Amino acid sequence: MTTPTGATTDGDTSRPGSTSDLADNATTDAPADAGFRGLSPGQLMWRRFLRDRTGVVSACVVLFFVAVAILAPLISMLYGKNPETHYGQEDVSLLTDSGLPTGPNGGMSGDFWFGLEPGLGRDVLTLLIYGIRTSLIIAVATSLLTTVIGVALGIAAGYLGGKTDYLIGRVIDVLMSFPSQIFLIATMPVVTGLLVAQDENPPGWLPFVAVTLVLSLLGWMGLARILRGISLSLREREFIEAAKVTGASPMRIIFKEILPNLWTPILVQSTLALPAFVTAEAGLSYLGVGVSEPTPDWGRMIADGANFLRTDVTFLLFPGLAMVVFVLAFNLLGDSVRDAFDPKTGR
Amino acid sequence: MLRFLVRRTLGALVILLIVSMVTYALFFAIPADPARLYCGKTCTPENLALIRHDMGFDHAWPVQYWNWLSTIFTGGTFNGVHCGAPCFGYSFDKKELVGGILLDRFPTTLSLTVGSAVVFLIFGIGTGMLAAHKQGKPADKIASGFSLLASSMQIYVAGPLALWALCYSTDLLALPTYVPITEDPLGWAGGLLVPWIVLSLIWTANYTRMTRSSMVEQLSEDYVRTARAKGMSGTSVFMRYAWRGAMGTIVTVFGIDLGVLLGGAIITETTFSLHGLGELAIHSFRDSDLSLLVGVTVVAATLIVFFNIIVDAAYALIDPRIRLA
Amino acid sequence: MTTQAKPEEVSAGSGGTPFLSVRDLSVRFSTEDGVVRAVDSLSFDVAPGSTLGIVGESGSGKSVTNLAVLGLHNPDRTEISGSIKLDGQELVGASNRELEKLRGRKMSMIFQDPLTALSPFHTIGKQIGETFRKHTGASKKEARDRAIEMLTKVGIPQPTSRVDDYPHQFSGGMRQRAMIAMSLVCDPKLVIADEPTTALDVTVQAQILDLLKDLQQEMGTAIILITHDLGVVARTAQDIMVMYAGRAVERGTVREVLKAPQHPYTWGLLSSMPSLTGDVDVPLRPVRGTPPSLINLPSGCPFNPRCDFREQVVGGGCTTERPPLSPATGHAAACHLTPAQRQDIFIDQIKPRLG
Amino acid sequence: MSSRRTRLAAAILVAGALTVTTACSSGHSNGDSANASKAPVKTTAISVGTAEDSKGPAAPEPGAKKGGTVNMIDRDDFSHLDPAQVYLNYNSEASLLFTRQLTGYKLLPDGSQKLVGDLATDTGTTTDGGKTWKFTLKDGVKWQDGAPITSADVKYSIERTYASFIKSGPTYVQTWISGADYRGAYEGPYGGKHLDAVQTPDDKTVVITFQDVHPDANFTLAMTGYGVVPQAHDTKEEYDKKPFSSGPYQITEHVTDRSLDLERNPNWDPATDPIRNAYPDKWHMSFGVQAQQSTERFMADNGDDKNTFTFHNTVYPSYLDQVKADEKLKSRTLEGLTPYVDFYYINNDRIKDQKVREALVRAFPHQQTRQLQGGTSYGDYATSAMSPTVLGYESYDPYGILKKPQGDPEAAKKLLTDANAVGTTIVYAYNNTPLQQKVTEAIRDALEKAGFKFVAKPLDAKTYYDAIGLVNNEFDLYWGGWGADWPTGYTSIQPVWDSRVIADGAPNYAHVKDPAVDSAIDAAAKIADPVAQGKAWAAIDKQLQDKAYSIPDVYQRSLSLYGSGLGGVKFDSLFGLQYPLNIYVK
Repeated sequence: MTTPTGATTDGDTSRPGSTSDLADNATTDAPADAGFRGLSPGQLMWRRFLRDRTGVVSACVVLFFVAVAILAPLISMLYGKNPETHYGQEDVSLLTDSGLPTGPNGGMSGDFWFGLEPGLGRDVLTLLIYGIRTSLIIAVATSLLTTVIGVALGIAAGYLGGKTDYLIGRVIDVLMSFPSQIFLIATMPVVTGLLVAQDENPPGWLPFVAVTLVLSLLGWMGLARILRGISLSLREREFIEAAKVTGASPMRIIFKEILPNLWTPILVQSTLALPAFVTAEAGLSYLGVGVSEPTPDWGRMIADGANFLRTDVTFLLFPGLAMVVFVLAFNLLGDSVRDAFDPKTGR
Repeated sequence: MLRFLVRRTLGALVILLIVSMVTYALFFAIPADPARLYCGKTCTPENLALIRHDMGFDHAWPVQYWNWLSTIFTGGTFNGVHCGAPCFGYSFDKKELVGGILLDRFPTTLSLTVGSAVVFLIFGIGTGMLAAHKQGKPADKIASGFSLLASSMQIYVAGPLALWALCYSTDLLALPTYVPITEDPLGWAGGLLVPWIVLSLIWTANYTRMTRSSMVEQLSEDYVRTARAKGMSGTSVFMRYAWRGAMGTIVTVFGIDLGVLLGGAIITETTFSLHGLGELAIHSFRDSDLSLLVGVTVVAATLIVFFNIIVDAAYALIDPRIRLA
Repeated sequence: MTTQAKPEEVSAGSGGTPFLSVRDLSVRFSTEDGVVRAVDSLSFDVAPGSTLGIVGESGSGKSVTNLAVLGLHNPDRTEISGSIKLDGQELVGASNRELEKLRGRKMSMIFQDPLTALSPFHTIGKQIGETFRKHTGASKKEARDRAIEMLTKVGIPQPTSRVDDYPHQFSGGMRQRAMIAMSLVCDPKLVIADEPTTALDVTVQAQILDLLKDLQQEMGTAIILITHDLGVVARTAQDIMVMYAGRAVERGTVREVLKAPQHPYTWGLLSSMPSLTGDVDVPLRPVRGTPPSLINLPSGCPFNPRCDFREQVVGGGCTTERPPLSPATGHAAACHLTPAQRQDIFIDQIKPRLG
Repeated sequence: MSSRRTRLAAAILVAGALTVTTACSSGHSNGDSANASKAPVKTTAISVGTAEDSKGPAAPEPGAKKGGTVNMIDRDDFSHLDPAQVYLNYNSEASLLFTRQLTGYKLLPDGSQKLVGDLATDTGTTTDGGKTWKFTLKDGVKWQDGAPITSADVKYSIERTYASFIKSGPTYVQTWISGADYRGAYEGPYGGKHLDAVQTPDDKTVVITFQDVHPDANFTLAMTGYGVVPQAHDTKEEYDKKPFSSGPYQITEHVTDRSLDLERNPNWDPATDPIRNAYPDKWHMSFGVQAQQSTERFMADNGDDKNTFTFHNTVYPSYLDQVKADEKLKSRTLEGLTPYVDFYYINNDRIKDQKVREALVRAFPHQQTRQLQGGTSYGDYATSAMSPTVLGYESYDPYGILKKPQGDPEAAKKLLTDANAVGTTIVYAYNNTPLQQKVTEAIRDALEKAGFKFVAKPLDAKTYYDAIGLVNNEFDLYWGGWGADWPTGYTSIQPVWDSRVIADGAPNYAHVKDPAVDSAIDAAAKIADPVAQGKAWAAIDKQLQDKAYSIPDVYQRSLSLYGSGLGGVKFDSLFGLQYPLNIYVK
């Protein structure tokens, strides 16, 4: 709920009632489900998802982005350019004395389809392609990490209750009271400092890990709150009582009885969180505290492009539009996944 | 109600204590020597020591934190400037009292937030209700499609694009600046128009989506069906029942958003070069201006916590099931 | 005072013309998965002041039928054909405005779970009075007085103060009383009670049913009682209609159906119900299998996949031909077994189990 | 005395000629680049004026008229207004409007600067080679309240620089009088004690005695840091927010980080002031305007922005091409060489092999890094430690930087091969900003091509100078700039290359420990003859380059705009900023 770039999973966890509709499907007289009796919930979800045209299209777009990210070296080889070479500096005819492309529209040409980056004169297309890797790796890693933290603490709070619940609840309260943007910025150098001593050479993974850790730090509370609510209600349910009576250990109850009931909200929430992490990562880079050169990064490209607005909007257009399409596809996918799991909400 | 307020205020104070303490701890975890920054070109070790002493950096951070905390109540004198209680410290970088700087910056953030909040609240809720009412019809599809697209835009994409489209390439609107409303109301509105448009666009989309989904959810509630079974008209069911139910969600989210926005939106203010609390926050961080950084952080956290309390109180008014205690 | 459920002409019944008359009602939902035939050519009548119990599993179409009567279905997705006549007025195809006028005044509904069915945001008094004001144009004051009167009538203690309470401040039973008060505030001639006691304690259940009966006698209201609990029907209703897969499979008076049920599904329902007088050693027998998909109904008799007596049908029509409800009047069942076979089976195999 | 001054003037003429020559060659060398500026590079020379030159009023600006309000927009507020705290060029430029020193620089119509007496009748006299300096105050110099400025005020102002709250101003005079531990020797005037080294025989005469000879002390005393502060109105720490004026304007209002307003000081007498014209009635300065915004506003030239200039904000890099191409902007564009030289310091503690250092110098991609930072407008390729703006500068390019500004990887590789040092790891520390990240990539590219192994170490912007300032830092190469405090070789060379000042945080970032350089510095500082002194500094500079102790990068340039409604806006090569004293509203 911060500005869209800010804190990670947006705060819709604070909305009352959003948890309840995940559980009470069974009791409603939903005629739509009648056709599927006998199918597993996973199959049901899959069949519902396949019927959602928007969902399938957005999934294809997302898959396209993922494929491009994975195949980046191959694409770059076929296209004949890479994101490391400073084309504009090797061929002085490409850039002006102050580093702007000499050609119109940001230097777009048959050689450089999306133009050249001002300054170093790298190829914009390959920067974009490799930039997807950065975004995806960090967003996926952050989603995984926040999910693990959120699941662990959410279940601990909800199932164990008492002091654990109180403690975790207060930690969440405090973290949610932090002005998230300034804290993301302020923790970046600290995390970087903790990971690598001042006199060591920064390894290549450092920015990835640092950004992931920082985003995860303030990104797990939403999921934890939701899962806490659900585990709290599950705890009172008969089958848990039954398991307790039969002498199952708390670990066994958590893993065998509670966790399987949480897969739906976990999967839905993580799919919705992923695009938020993509934008948060780009936001950090936009502010100049994210992933640094030479790793290609969209947020940094957008920030660079914004510097040349009056001169040429091309530098902003490509990364900006790519970002919007990417996030839009992810948001649509997230919505579709949620609908597939939980048709009642209806879009 | 009184008990609720007292209890929550105490809780809020604890949170603010923790937030300010964490800020202090974070600041000192960053391997930078703020004294060096104020030492200038001829930084002799003696000068450095003097500066450290003046700024209070010659103590361990918990001691400094304690000093900061007690100064709030006792006041103090910094660099010859007296600072009466409640005193939030002195910025050595700007050579001014932190309280004064914050007061000076707050109107910018306030104008930015309130101006766009009015728009996005009205349009967001309006469009969302329309979409919920016309669920599945073309009007709903257009509104939902637009809001999905706009909510996938980021300030740092939409902002520069708007600057380009509205200011640089066409000169339609003025570049963003802040003029106090008391000095020049028209200039105030004109200077903030572009940021308002961008913020409103994105936030309207968010509120449209939220309003629509909570209205749809409410419309499927049993009591809405009951109301219809009683013969209530469609409008009355929509407004008196469904909207009443959706209001709680919207007020909650709006309150939380307002708290966060008023605390300063760094990316927005950076994008539009506005000097509000958000920009102050990032600059105080970059300038290692500890007292200012803590000041901004505490103000931002206070706003968040304050609006959380307001939201909870408002929620109790909206939903009689909630009891404040 | 009996209500006869008959497919074709309405039996005279002692009350003359039925208050509600449903003919060939079909309700279809179009969903993403296909067309759901929730109700298929259903006909029944309810005479003024009588009680009809509709019994069936979840998804058998009983709730849908009654939502269709009230016109509460989603018009975009639902296709309704046939005829529903309330006091002579045709409801199928009636405008929303006309239906609004009838709902709450001539017909009203009592929902299953009063906790979710009452708005948490408005006081009980408001919710009762609102209906009254809508249909009578009464002032706020009058509406409040009427609400207090109704609360008194349904047995809420200290109605003058409780009228300003919110639903969550009421206990479950009281909430259902308030719900009843709300549905009866305009003296409707038809009340549809959809599992009104399912969510309540057994002792409270009895109180609520008695209250309903008392009020019915006092006000002369016709009641449609939807339930899956045959005990409740036995206690409250004069007539029973058993529904399966959107159709009536058996109908008759309470006595007829409970004492001499003719349809294998009804047998199953009865066998799955515990009896106080029965032998505790006889295990309960739930109906085996699950209710069919309403999108792809089994061909022939929709109950055939779950039916234990399919083989006994001469000619094996169960999987090919859908049995009609016969005879046309009186106690009727939709089954290929001959009446004699039904009687034999019931007496030989089913009755001993019921105790 | 007079003969000494003549000789100095002659020397400066020579120096000026030389700078022009080099500047031309530097312009030529990047002439092949597509949009290289073809404008001749303007450089300036310094001279020392006579008592006649020190007489007011200042030479009028042709066409100037009095009146109106001039606006100034800049990114930052002045960090200090208390003269004793002022060190930055930007603060000094503004202080010209309300602070006077014993001496000052007069901007001549040809753009050159002349040191003249400001409060003093001339640029000071010394009879012992620069150990004892005598200044006589002019008649009619007054404070803003009308009280005369006396020799006691000057003495007090120098004493005041010892106070513990003065931390950021220059310390030359203090250390020359009292030694390195000057704070231990004297605590400032607030305890009632006085400094014997500054004598005031009468109200008009100030005699300052140093421990050693300092022939260019009259340049030192022109620093704003030695401007006058009245004892009666000294508010100590608070003085930094609102100083008492001795110049043509006085401060009416100062809102930190937002605005500073000046109005005329009625007690300032133009007849006493050879430096300052005071055409506008008022100045309104606003802060918080980023370079991008100010460039946009100057380009648009709307409303009040017509009457607006900027001290410090240069043209935003992404607008450079547009500004240079726009004929309409040409008349409102100022370009010039600042006193700043950019270096990539080689850590000589770690890179001890001269051949490896030479390879670094030869491999360095000057053209690429300059292009990233704005191209020709960013600066001229540098080949020396001294800037062309410094007295005595001589062009010397032993490594052919001007011929191959893009770096010569083959030559560098050969050097490395000869030294058997191919694959030497270079740890490059940089300020972790978006621009410097890109510069780093350009350097990485070039050094790797030359056969180095390149390791980039990003430093947080805040910790950058701390980290590279550590004597035992673990980096081999890092950027740093240096500008002389006054335009003689002394502050251009000594603070950066003298091994005896190596300390944590001190500006000898290259850690050059060369006894020959040290002794040459000592000798040069004592040469009273300015021509000889200039030659001596230039010789030291050559010594530094021959040993390849560091990589000179560029002599920084400045390109800035101002509004069309202003006249007399000039470039101040002394500080590299827009010069306020001739500005008038058209």
